[in-house]
Amino acid sequence: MSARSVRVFYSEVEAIKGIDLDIMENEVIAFIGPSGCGKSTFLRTLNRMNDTIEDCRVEGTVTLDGQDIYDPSLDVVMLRAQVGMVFQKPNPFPKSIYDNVAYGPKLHGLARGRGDLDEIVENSLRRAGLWDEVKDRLDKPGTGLSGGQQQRLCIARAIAVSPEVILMDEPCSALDPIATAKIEELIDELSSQYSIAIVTHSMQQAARVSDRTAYFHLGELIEVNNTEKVFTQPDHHLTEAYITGRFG
Amino acid sequence: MSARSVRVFYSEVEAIKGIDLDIMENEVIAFIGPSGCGKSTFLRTLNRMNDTIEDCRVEGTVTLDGQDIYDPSLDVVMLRAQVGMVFQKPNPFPKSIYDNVAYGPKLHGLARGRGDLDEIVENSLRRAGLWDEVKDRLDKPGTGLSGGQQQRLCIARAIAVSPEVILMDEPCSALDPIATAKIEELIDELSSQYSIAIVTHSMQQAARVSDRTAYFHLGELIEVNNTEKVFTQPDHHLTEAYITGRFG
Amino acid sequence: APAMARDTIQIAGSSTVLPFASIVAEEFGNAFSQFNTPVVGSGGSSGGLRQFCQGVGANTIDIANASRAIRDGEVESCASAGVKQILEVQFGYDGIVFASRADKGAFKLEPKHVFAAAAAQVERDGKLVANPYTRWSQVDSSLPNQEIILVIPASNHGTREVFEERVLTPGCQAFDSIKKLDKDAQGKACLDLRQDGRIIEIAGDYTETLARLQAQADAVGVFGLSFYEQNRDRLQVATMNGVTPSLETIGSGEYPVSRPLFFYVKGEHIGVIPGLAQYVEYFLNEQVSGFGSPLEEAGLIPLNDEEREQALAAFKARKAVK
Amino acid sequence: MSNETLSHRSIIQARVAKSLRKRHARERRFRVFGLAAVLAGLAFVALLFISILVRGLPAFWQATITAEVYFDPTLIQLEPRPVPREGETPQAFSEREIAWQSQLTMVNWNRILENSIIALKPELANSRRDVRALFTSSERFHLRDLVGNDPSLIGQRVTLDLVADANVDVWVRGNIDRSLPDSQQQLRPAVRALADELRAEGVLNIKFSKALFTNPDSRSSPASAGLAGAFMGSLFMMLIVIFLAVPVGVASAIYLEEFAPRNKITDLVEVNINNLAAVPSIVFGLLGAAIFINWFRLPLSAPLVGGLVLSLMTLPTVIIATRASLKAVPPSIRHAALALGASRVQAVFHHVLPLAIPGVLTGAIIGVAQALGETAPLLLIGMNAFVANIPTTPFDQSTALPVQIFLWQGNELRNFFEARTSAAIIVLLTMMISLNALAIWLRKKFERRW
Amino acid sequence: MNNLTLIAGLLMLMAVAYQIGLMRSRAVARTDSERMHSRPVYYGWLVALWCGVPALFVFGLWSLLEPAVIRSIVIGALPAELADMPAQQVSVLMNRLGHIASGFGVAGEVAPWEAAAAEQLTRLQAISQLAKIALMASLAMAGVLMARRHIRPSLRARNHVEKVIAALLAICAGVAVLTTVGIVFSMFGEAMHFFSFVSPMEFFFGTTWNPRFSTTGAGGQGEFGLLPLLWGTLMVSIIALLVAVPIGLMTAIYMAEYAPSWLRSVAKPVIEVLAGIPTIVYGVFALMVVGPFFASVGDMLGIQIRATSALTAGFVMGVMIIPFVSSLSDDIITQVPQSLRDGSLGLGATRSETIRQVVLPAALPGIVGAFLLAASRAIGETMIVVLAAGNSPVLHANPLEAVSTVTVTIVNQLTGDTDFASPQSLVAFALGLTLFVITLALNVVALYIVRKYREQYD
Ligand SMILES: Nc1ncnc2c1ncn2[C@@H]1O[C@H](COP(=O)(O)OP(=O)(O)OP(=O)(O)O)[C@@H](O)[C@H]1O
Ligand SMILES: Nc1ncnc2c1ncn2[C@@H]1O[C@H](COP(=O)(O)OP(=O)(O)OP(=O)(O)O)[C@@H](O)[C@H]1O
Ligand SMILES: [Mg+2]
Ligand SMILES: [Mg+2]
Repeated sequence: MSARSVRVFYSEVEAIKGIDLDIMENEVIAFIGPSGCGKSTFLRTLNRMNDTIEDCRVEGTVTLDGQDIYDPSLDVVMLRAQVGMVFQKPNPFPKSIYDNVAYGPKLHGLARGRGDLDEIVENSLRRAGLWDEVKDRLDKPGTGLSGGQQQRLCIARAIAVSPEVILMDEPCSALDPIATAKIEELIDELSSQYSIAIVTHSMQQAARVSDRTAYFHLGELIEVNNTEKVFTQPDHHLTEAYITGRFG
Repeated sequence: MSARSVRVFYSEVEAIKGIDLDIMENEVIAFIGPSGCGKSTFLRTLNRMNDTIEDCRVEGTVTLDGQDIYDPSLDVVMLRAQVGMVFQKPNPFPKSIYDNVAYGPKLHGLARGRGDLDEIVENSLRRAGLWDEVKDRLDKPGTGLSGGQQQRLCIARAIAVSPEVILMDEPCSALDPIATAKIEELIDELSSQYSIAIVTHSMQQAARVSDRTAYFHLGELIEVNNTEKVFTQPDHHLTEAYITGRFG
Repeated sequence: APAMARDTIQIAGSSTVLPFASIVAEEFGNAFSQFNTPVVGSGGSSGGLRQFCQGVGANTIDIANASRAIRDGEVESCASAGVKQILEVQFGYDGIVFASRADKGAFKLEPKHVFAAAAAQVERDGKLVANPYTRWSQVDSSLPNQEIILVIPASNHGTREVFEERVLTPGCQAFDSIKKLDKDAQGKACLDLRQDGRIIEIAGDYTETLARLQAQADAVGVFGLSFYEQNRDRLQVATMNGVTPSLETIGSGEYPVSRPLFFYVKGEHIGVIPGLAQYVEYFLNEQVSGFGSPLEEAGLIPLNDEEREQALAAFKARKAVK
Repeated sequence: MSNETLSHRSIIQARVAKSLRKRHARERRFRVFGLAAVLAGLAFVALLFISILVRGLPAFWQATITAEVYFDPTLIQLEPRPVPREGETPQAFSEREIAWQSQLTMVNWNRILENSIIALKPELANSRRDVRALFTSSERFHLRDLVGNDPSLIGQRVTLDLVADANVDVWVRGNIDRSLPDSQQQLRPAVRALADELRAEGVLNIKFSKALFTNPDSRSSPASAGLAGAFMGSLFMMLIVIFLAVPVGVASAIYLEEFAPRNKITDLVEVNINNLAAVPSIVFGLLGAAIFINWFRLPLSAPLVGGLVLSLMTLPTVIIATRASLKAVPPSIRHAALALGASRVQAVFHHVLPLAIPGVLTGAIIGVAQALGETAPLLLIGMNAFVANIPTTPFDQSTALPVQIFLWQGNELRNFFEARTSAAIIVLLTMMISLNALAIWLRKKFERRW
Repeated sequence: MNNLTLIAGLLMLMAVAYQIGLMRSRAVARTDSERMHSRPVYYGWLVALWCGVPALFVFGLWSLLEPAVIRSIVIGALPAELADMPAQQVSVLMNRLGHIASGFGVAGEVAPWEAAAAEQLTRLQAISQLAKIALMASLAMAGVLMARRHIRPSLRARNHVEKVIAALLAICAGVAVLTTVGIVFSMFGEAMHFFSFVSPMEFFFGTTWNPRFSTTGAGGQGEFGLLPLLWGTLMVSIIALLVAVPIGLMTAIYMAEYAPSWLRSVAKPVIEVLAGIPTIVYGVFALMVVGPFFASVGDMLGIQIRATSALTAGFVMGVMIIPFVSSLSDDIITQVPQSLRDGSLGLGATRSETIRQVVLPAALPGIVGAFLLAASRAIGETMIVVLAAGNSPVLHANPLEAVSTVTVTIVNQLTGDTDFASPQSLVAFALGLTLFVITLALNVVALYIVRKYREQYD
C-alpha cells in the first residue's frame, strides 16, 4: 500500500505534514521517532482508524492495491478487514478465547458452518503461536491470559480475517522482555505472508525485526531506508542524532 | 542517603527483593532497567510515597543523614520536605504559577512575610531555568504552561522547600526532545547542590545526565557503577544484554 | 419554663373533618387577633388520635378530629401516656351519598339493591348463590339498564364502616335466607363483597372516586355530601329509600346514611395553649357551625340547636370520656 | 506471494463484500432506534411541560372586581387606635389593643363590600345576598386590614381590585358547562346573571392575580388561596438541607474517599450509603415520625422536622456525588502535594477539595432539588396540614410546595382547583428547573479536564 | 441559661483559646532555637480543641444522665404509700410532675405532695444546670491552661489537630449508618406489634388483602396478605422498566456513541430535567393527562383501559426513570475502554456491531446494576402510584386494571380512619420493613454486580 503527500490535522494542528511512503508486500517496516512525532497518527491513517477521532482530518491519498482508501465510495469495513491492526495495550474482548478469534470471521461471514469456523480459529491461533498454550481452554475468557499471551491473541484475532497488511502500534511496550521476544519471533514468521508496519520506541527492536525503517520527526518523514542502512549510515543528521541517542 | 536490604511487597508480591544502595551527596544517579523491574517502586521507598499505596509494605532500613526514615517516630512530612519528588507526568496544581512554587514554603512556614516568599519563589524559578519565561505571568495558572515548562515548574516547586535529595521518575518521558534537553541541562546544574536520583527508560539519557547508573532487573539491583563503566564494560551479563539491546 | 412553648393550636385527624376544621380555624384566626390561626393537620382519624394520645406537652396535638368515636383501647393508651382528660365534642354529621355521572341514568336506590349489586353471594330463589348480576336492571327493574360498577371507599376510610352498617347490613336483612343464618355467618354474608372487579375500593380521597367515574361512565360512586355539592355539574345523586339526601333530610334522620363527626380536645392543654377553649366554643357557635353557617355551606350537616347547646355545656363542664 | 494465498484472499473479499449490505442496513436501523429513543425522551419532556402550562397558566389570572369602595364612617365606628399610655403595663396596653382589634373585626365589612356594587346598581339594594356572593369571603378581612393599617381611610373612597368568589371565577371563564340546568350549577341564577352583567360592563375582569404568590392557603375563601405559606415552608426546609445535609455529606464523602481504610467496615458503610440512596422516601417518613417526633419530641408540622428528614434523605445523594467528584481529581495532584510535605489532611483541604467543589456543588444542588420536590415522607410527619399562616421560623407549622399540590389536587372544588394545582406545579417546576440549570451551569463553568 | 447559649458561650471561649494558642506558639518560636513542629495556627486549634472538646463531652454525658438521676431522686422522695407504683404509672406521674413544675397544664387538682415533688424537681434541675455550667467552664479553663503549657517545638500540634479532624469526618460518615439503624429501629417495634395480631405466615404468603375497618364484629380484623400488594408493586415496576429500559438504554447508546456534540449538549440536560421533576407532578400528570389518554385510546380500540391503572402508573414512572437509566448507562458505556472499541472497529466491525457485540456485553453487568437500581427506585416510588394506580389490592394479571402497591398502602393505612393501635394501621410498619428489606436486597445485588464488573478493567 502507498501513501502520497498525506497530511493529518487534529482540529487545526497539523500532526502529519505531507508524507510519501510505500509499504511493500511481505515486508516488515518499522516506524521510529521521538514521542509525539506522529508515528501512531500515520499508522492509523492507513486503515482509517482516524475516522473514530472526532476532529481528525486527512489530506492526500492512501491506496491499497491501487484503490484509494479515502474514496467515499469505499467501504471502511472492507478496508479494515484487509488492513488489520494490533494495539499498544493488548485489548482482548471480554469473551472467551475462541470467541475473540472467531469474532472477525463471524462478523464478515467468512466461515461456512461451525467446522469451518473451528478451523479458522485453530489456524489463526497456530500461526500466532498460541495454540498449544490455549487449546485446552478455548472457552475461558481471553482477559485471563498473561499480557504476552493476550497480545498474541490479538494478533491471532487480526489474522483470522486474512488481512493483507497488519499494523502494529508499539505492540510490545506493555510486555516484559520474554513476551517481547516471543512477539518478535512471531512477527518474523508472519512476514512471509503479510505486510507488517510496526511502530516502536525501541531502536533495538526496530533493528531486530524490520526490513526497512522509517524515521519520523515532528510530523515529517525524515528518512526511510533499509534498516541496516538507517542504523549504520543514516542519510540525515536528525536520524543520526536520534540513533546515537543525542535526544529521545 | 542509603538503603540497606530493602524489600518491598505489594500485598504478597515481592517487587523489590533486597536492595542495598547509597546515594551520595551532590551526585546524579540513574536507575535503568526493563519495564516492571521495580525502579519506580524503589524510588518511592526513598521518600515514603509508598505509604499512599494501601497494601504496600517495606522491609529493611533506609536512612537519611543517619536517621531511619521508616522509624515510626519520624514525621513523614519532614521527610518529604527533605526528599523532594518530581513525577513522570508534569502535575502542577491548578493554581497560579506563583502559588505553585509558594505552596511548599507556605506549608512549612519557611518564609517570614510576603517579601521573603517572593524571594523564595523567584529563586526557585530561576534555578529551574523558568524565571525568564514566566516572570510576567506569575499569576497565570501553572496548567497553562507547555509540558516542558510544567515539568520545570514542578522541579521549581520541589526545590522551593530546599530538599537534600530530589527523586525524579521518568521526568522527560512525556516531553518532546527540545523540552527534554532543557530538563537534562537543568539536572546538570542542580547536581551541584542536590543529590538527584532519576529513573529513565532511555539509556542515552542515563548516559547523558548521570554520574552513576544502577541497573535493576526483576526487583533486584544487578549492578551499580560509574555511568561510563556501566555503559562500556558492564560487570554483569544481564546489564550487557540490556545495554546492547538484546531485550527491552 | 415550658420546653418550647407553643401558642398555636395544633389539630390533626380525619380528612373528612379537615375542611370544616380548617374553615373554623381560619375564621377563628381572623376573628380573634390575639390568637394565632390554628393549624389543622390531616392524617386520618387514626393518625390524629395516635398523635393525640402520644402524651401531654407542646409537641403533642391539642385536638384530634375524628369521623368516628374514640375507641376504648385508644382511651386506655391515651391514659397510659398521661392524657386523661379527653373531651369529646360532636359537632355535626357527614352525609354519605351515592352518585352517578350527570349524563347517565338516575338511580333510586334501596339498601337491598346496593347489597344485591355488591355482595359476594345473593339470594336467588331462596338460596344463596354467587352473585350473578351484571346490570342494575337485573337487580331491580326500576333501576337503569347500566353495568354494575360500584366505587366504594376502602377499608382504611371511616366511610366504609358507615357504608357497611347503614347500607349493606340493612340491605342484606331484607333477604330471608340470610336472616336465617346464625349471627357470624350472617355478618359474613352481609359484608363479603364480590371480587370480580365490579366493586372498586378507593383508598384515596373522593377526587379519585370522581376520576373513576369519569373514566368509567357506568359507575356509581360513594361520596360525601359536601363533595357532591361542589361537583353537581358532573354528578347526580341517587335517592335512598326514596329520600333525596340533603341537609334537611340527613339532619332529620330521614336519609339513613350519615355519620357523626367529632373532635377530641385534650383537657390538659386547656389554659396552657392560648385560645384552645375559645376555639372550641367558637366552633360550637351557631354562627359558625349552625344552620346558615359557613360550615353548612361547605357541606356539614349541623346539629340542631339543642344538641349543640348540650355539646357546648358538656365541654364547658369539662366532661371527659371515661 | 503464492497464487494460493492470492485466491484465498479474493474469496474472502468476496464474502466480506456480500455481507456488507445487510450489515449496513442493520447499522442504519440501530441508529434510527437510538435517535427515536432520544426523541421520545425529548417528546415526554415537551408533552409534560405543555400540558401543565396549558392547564396552569390561566390560574395566574383570576376574576377580579374593580370597584370603588367607600369606607363609610357610619358603618365603621371605630375609636382611635390605642397608643401606650404613660405608666401603663404592657399587658394592659395589649388588652386595649386587642379590644380595639376586635372592634375593628366586628365592623360589618361585608356591607361595605356590597355597597360598592350597589352604588353602581342601586336596583340590587334588596338582593344583598347575591351581591355578597360575588366576592370571595376573605375580602372583608382585606378591607379590615386596610383600615387597620391606615385608619385615615375611613370616610374615603378608594378604587380596589377585589378577588371574586371561586365559583364566580369558574362561571365567567366557562370552566363549568354554562348550559347546565340550575340544579347542577354552583351559583344561583341571579348571581350568574349579575356576574355576566358586571363582566360585560367591565367591572369584573380577568386580571393577573398576586394572591397566588402572596397569600397562604385558604379553605374558607378558596379564591384567595395562595402558595406563600408552602413556599416559605419549602424554603426553610431547603435551608436546613443545605446547612445540614451538605456539610455532613461532604465530610462523610471526604472521610470515605480519602481517609477510611479499605476494609469490611467501610465496605459495609459503602453498601449502606448506596442502599440509603435507594430506600423509598416514604420509609424516611416513618423514620421521621418515630425518631424526630416521638423520640426527640420535636414540634409537629414544622419545617424543622421536615428539613431533618429530607436532610437524611439527601445525605446519600450528596455523599455519592461528592465521592465521585473527589475520585475524579487525579491522584497526581495528591501525590504532588504529599511529595512537597503536605499531610493528608492538608493535601485534601488545600488541593483535592477545592478541585472537587464544582462536582460537590452540582451534587448538592441536585440533592436539594430532590428534597424540594419530595412529598411522601412529609405526609407522615404532619406536614400535610392546613396552615393559614405564613411561617416565619423553621419552628412554625407549615406545609411545603409539593404537599400543597397534593392537597389542592384533592380539593373538592374541582373546577377551580384543577387549574390552581397546575399553577402550583408551574411554580414548583420553575424553582426546580432553575436549580437544575444552576447545576448545569456550574458544571459547565468549572468543568475541567486533566 | 439554656443549652443553646451554653454552646454559643463555649464556642466563644474556644475562639479565645485559639488566640491564646496562636500567641503562645509565636512567643515560643521566638525564644526557642528549635524550629516549631507545626505552624502557629495548629497550636491555636489545639488549644481551642482542648478547651472545647472535654467540656462538650461532659455536656453530652450530663444531658444523657441528668433526667434519670433527677428522676430517681424525686421518686425516692415521694411519700411512702406511693413507693410501689407500677413502672407505667411512675412515668405518667413523672410527666405530670414535669408539667406542674413547668407550669404546663395538668388535669385535676394538684395534691400537696405533688406540688412539693414538683418544687423539688425544679430545684434539682436548677442545681444540675448550675453544676453543669460550672463543670464545663472549669474543664474549658483547665484545658486551655494545660494545652498552653504544653506548647513547645516538639509538640506535634498538626498531627493532633488532624486526628481530631479525621475523627470528625468519621463521625459524619457515621450519620449515614445511624440513619439505617434509625430506620430499622423505627419500624421494627411496631412491626413486631403487628405480627402479634397477624402471623407472619399469613402476612407474607396471604393472597388476599382485605383488612376490615373494625377489629371487632363479623369477619374480624380482615386479611393482611402481602402478595397482592407485592404483585402490584412488581407489575407497576415491570411496566416502568419496560418503558424506561429500552428508551433509556438506547438514549444512552445514541448519546455516547453517535450523537454529535451539539445534540448531546442540548438533549442531555433536557432529558435530565425528567429526573428533577417532583414525583407529585408526575402523579398529577398521570391522573390528568396520561390516564384519560389511555382510557380514550382503549375506547377507540374497544378494550377496557382504566384511567388509573397499573399501565398509567407504570408508564409515567417509566418516563420518570428514563434519565436515571440513561445517565447510569451512559457512564458505564463511556467507561468501556476505547481500546475495546478500537479492537473491534480495527477488525472491520460496523459501529452497531461493535456496540452490540463488544461494548454492551462488556458493560452488561454495570448496566444490569443500573437497572436494578432503577427498579428499586420504581419499587419505592409513592406519589405517582397514590394518584395514578387506582389502589385495588387484588391479585390479577391485567395491567390495564387498577393495582395497589406497598408504598401506597403504607400511606393509606397510616393516614386512614382506623384504630391506631390495631393491625390495620400497624401493618404499615410491617410493610415499610418489608420494603426496606426488598430494596436492600436489590441494592446489595446491584452493588455486587457493579463491583465485580469494575474489577475487570482495573
Ligand atoms: N486525538 C488527538 N487529538 C489532538 N491531537 C492529537 C491526538 N492524538 C495525537 N495528537 C497529537 O498529534 C501529534 C502526534 O501524535 P502521535 O500519537 O501520532 O505521536 P506518536 O509518534 O505516536 O507518539 P508516541 O511515541 O508518544 O506514541 C502529537 O503532537 C499529539 O499531541
Ligand atoms: N500499586 C501496585 N500494586 C501492586 N503491584 C504493583 C503496584 N505498582 C507496581 N506494582 C508491581 O511492582 C512491580 C514493579 O513496578 P514498578 O512500577 O516499580 O516498575 P518500573 O520499573 O517503574 O516499571 P516502568 O518502567 O514500567 O515504570 C511490577 O511488577 C508492578 O506490576
Ligand atoms: Mg504512539
Ligand atoms: Mg515506573
